Amino acid sequence: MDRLVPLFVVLPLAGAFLVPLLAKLWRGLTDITANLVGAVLVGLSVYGLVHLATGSPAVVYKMGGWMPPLGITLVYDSLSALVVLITNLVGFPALLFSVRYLDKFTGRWRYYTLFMLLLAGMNGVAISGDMFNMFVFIEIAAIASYALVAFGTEAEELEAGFKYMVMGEIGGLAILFSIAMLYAKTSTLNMADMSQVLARMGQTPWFWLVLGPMLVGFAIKMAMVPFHSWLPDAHLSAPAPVSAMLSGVFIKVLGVYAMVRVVFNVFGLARATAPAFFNMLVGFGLVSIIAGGLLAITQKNYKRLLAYSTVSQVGYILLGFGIGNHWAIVGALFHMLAHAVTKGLLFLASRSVERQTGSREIGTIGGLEKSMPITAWSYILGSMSLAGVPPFAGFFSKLFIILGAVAAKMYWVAILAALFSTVTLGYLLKVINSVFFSRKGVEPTPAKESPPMMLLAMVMLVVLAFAFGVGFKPVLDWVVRPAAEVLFSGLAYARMVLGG
Amino acid sequence: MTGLVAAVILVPIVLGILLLILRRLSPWARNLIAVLGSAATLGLAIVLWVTAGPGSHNLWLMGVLGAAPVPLLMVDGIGLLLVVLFSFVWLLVTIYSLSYMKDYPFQDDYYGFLLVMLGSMVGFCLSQNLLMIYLFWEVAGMATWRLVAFYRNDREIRAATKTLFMTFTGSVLMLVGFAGIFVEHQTLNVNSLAGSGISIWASLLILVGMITKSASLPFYIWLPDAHTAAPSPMSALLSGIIAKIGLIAYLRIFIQSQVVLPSWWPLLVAGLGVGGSLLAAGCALRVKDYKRVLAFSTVSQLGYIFIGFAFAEGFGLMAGVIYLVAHCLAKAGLFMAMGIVERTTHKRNIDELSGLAHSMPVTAVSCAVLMLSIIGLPPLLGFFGKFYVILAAVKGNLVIATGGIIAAVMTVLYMLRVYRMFTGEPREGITGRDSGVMTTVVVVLAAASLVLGFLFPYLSRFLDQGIVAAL
Amino acid sequence: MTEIYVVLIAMLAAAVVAIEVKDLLAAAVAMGMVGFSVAIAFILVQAPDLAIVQIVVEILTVVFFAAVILRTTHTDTTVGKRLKQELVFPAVVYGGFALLFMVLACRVFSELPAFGEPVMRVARDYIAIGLQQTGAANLVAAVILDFRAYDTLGEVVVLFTAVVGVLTVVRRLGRKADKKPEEK
Amino acid sequence: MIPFLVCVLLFLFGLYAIVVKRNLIKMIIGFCFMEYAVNLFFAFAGFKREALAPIITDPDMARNFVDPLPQALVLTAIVIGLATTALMLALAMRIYAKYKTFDITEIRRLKG
Amino acid sequence: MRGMTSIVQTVAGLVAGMLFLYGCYITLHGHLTPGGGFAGGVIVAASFILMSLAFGSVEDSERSSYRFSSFFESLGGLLFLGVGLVGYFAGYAFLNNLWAMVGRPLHLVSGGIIPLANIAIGLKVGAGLWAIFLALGASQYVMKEGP
Repeated sequence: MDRLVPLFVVLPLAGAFLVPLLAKLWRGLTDITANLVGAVLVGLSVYGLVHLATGSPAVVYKMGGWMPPLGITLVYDSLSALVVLITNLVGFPALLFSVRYLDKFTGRWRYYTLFMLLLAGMNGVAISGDMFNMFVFIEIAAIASYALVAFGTEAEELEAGFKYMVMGEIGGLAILFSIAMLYAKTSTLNMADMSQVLARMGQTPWFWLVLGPMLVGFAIKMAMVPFHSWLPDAHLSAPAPVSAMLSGVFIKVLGVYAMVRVVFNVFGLARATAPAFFNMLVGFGLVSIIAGGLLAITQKNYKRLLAYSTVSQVGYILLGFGIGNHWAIVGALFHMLAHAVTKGLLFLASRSVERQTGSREIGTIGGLEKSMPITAWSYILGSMSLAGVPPFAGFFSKLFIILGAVAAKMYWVAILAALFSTVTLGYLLKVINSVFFSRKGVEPTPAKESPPMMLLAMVMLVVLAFAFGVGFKPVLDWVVRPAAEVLFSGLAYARMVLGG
Repeated sequence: MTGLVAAVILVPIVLGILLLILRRLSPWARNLIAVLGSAATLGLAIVLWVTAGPGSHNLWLMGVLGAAPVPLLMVDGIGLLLVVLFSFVWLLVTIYSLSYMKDYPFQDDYYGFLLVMLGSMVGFCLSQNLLMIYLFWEVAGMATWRLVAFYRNDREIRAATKTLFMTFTGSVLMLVGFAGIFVEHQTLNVNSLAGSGISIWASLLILVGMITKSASLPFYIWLPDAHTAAPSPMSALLSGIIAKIGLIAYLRIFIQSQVVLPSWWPLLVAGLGVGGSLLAAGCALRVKDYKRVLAFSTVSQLGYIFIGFAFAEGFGLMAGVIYLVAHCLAKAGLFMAMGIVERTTHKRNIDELSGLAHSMPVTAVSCAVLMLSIIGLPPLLGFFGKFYVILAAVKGNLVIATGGIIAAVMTVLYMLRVYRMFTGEPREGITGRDSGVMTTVVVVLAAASLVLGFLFPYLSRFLDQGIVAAL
Repeated sequence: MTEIYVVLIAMLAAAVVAIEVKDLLAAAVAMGMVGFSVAIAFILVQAPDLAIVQIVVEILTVVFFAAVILRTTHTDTTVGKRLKQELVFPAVVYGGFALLFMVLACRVFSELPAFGEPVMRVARDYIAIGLQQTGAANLVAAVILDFRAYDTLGEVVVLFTAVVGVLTVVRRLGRKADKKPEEK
Repeated sequence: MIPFLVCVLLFLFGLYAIVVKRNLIKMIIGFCFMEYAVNLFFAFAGFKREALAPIITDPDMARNFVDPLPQALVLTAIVIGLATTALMLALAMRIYAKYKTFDITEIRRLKG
Repeated sequence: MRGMTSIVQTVAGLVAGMLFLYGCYITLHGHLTPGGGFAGGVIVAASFILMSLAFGSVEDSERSSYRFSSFFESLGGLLFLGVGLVGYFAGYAFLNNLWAMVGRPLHLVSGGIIPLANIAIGLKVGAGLWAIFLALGASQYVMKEGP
């Protein structure tokens, strides 16, 4: 594994550079290349996890052979491994789904190139151990996603892309500005080194003021509630696999992961040392849960509904990190995993419905369970997982977050979180009832089941959601707990990187 | 033993999922799998009974939440009794469905979910771990959702959504309560809570979950809608078995675990029970739809069982369990009998029907037996349950006992009101018909109520052993 | 260092012009002025590499702007309109935010090392060993292409992404001519 | 400290153009300004008085250089800025082709 | 795109050639003097842009230059990756500077992979920016029937 870490970035990059060349030879070659890269990445991330789970220490890869403060290091610890796993686990089915989905679009190789770049960017963010490098990879993923959102080049898609780009770039520049100030103060960019320097300086007001713009940037990327306005439009306009990636992975890697990495490991914050900050996270998490849930319920368009649901679910993740004790952070990380898989699944399934029926409004289509059972049941099972019905993955994340809230004696938070999982179920049931079962007002919409490749992608994600739920124990012990350990150890991260 | 327990849970679930996945089976194969699945569960349950006997056996399956393995499932007397009883009723319902559901589409869904629900009920009855209780609870709830909405018309979908929504809300609140228990005691096993207290808010949240599922006072409103919307065999299961989930959970979490409860706790639970009982009985006297009357009656009788469980010391617990068994048999039978009536007359209003006894005598007679069991006439099983519940209530609190007696009287009234459709002169153009298989099933259930009534001493001794061994 | 203040003031003035002028082409040119001021400032802070790149990039940016503006429209129709009702809110929010930001920035900068006296923890090593270890006389080149070559890979990829993105966005027809949404 | 504040001022000018201006091209210009501001800030942060540009012309020269690291970062940042500007311009151009205007208030979805 | 007058065309022809050479120079001397692959690439792209502005273009030439640019772009990217991977496959870290000691410091042949990477970047940037210009400015081919 020690030598394989850069491949998480190099492979998709090579794919991205090769796809335009191969596209000139034969169209099918692009499909094959992209999917091959996706599959290899899944294998690699699973291998990496196994490697870490069997007791090997985290990998610190020194780019170009330079020692940490001088060169750029890649850090592949348990947290990175989890995030990389999430990325590729959703990325591969999304790529599979794309093969037939793109039949209706032009510009196939451009799509694959951008998708590969998106993957490279997110993997790069996950394994980067350097502030500026992280920013660069955030930008790669972000720019690729802007272009992908506007991929259809219809008026509304372009608008959504522009709006998303405006918001996203403001966030990116805020992050860069913060990094600049950090550099001016600490004169280093390596996260580990920087955290040691910061630890020596103590929590002066300066500390918080520098953290501020960065948090705003991450909040925009993760679509936390005051900054969520880009998300529904972008998710609505993007091609389905891209919506799945954006919603399932993008906002978590670029927003949540980057934030917790910086907050816990670089700034060395923990609930015990900075209760006010964590209470603020809890507050924002709750606001996101509530606002996202309530907005989702009022939607007529089922993709928009899913987009608002994402806002709400990100609120859960934030809430978990904000509560900040063992169970809550485990729950938040588990929810990252569970939500990535299920929301990816839901977006794929809903776009599969749209593709076969041509409508995205609830109430204009109905009775689809009969004509497209696999899509329907994928959607239903995904909804169950998202709402937190055992034995799916979503249940355990909800349980752990509630456990964390109760253990922190935040009873009302626990009850609110629990109640809003009913709201989640409520808005998803709205879709399920009217689109898949009800025949009110509309005849069962004539539709054929999607092509097998798309079904395969969806079934894969259903199986994952189920497997993560039934096998939550191994997932918890081998994947999530070590990742939470990384966050808890805080500044030990620096010793690990610099000592290694 | 572990394998047997796993089998009795997994066989129906796997077969059910198989049915759901392999749509387009020939009807013959599908029916065969459905019946075989229930029969196999019953068989395995009986084998389990014979090999295990009353008494408790811990089963150490995979460990959860912690380094040491935690017992997840446990075979004890009550669990065994309920498993055998439920799978027996289930088999009858499945056989009944073969002819009742003959003409409907989506039968793969129906039988598939029926089996999944059976498996999760069996698992639920054997669970001693909060996590497993919640797991099976929710799986059963999801299957209920699909089965209530089986006809897929607007009304049924709305009723099913309401059902799911309310019970889910209750259960997530219960989950918060479970989280409270776990945080306080670092355990999810109900048997290791003995002698310690649960904080009040956690117990109240758990109680909320139970009374939403078992449809008691503040949260009963989903139940009548669900019963009227569901296909009759499903109503039978819903009323007879699914609605008992909350009660069984109460039994496990608050009684069997021997947690220390505050002194006002029995009054609260019994008060809710008797209140629900009276209110629902009042509703049952007003509505016209006979399935709805029976649904309200279910709410009312569930209230009774809550009273029994509330005053669990002494014989209240046993009374509650006996009434649970009696009600399960009788109400399942009644709903299926009403299904026959509905099927043959296509009417659901009490006032439009009369004199059906002439055209469907067997059904009428067995219906009478079942109703009497619920009314509580000796020597039927229901009598013992009701009698002991009221006895326990008298020992506990006189006001509640009075309420219980009033509710019992009201039960007589609304049952007679329903039974009017069998008596009197037959109406023009409305004739019922006994139909072979379906009527047989009802008769079997009526007979079971009768026979168990006669066998009451044996039953009570078995229960005594079972419960005492478990506690 | 007075010259740097002159340049910065020119920069700010040009920025105001670029934001407020009605003709978009003029705005682009004014933006070019800002960019060139930045380039001069780079030279003044001893960053010739940056100055060169900034100049060529600025030329290119202005060319891109001009290309787009020439293909679309010259006039900014929004300038000169009265402030609409719906714009009052963002303006007020912005005003408050800008004030807050300036105050906080002052606070932050008072704790940063003063202008012209950087800490140079890592950079000291770069200067000391750069030539010996990488063989590049231009230390900036040594940093971007050896010590931090991975960043530069990222930079190249960002540009690649943008190029593919632009090519993606300018496709005339995103979707194929509407057949039935059925499969062949 | 004053050069730093000028950077912040330019940053705020850019933000002003984005938040308050209703013209797509002006918004893009605003983004350019914000990028310039951050780049300048970086370069200023690495500036050292009385020091030379970090280019070794003679192996034995005294090494009193400004900080080369921020310069390297700014190089990357400039390119990223160019890339985003180009993509934004392309989007704006296409939006113009659809709506014949750069005015946000006349474009449906961008109002919010 | 229409061309300009013959005066402009003549001057542009001269200047563009010199610009192209200057771009190459900047690229190749990136490790010694200010500038580098990026600046050089931009200058090379500018020379192309100048030619295209002066002489105008027709669809055929745009089509060919478009393909040409996207080809070189990918090639440049792959080259950079390849430079990185050489170190990787030789058993060192990714992007390891293998030949840092080859050649003499302060001369053209020095700096190991740095000049190679500069060339790759120059290729990539020149082709990429040229493609962006085509897409935004010219685009008879890229964007049929203008707005």
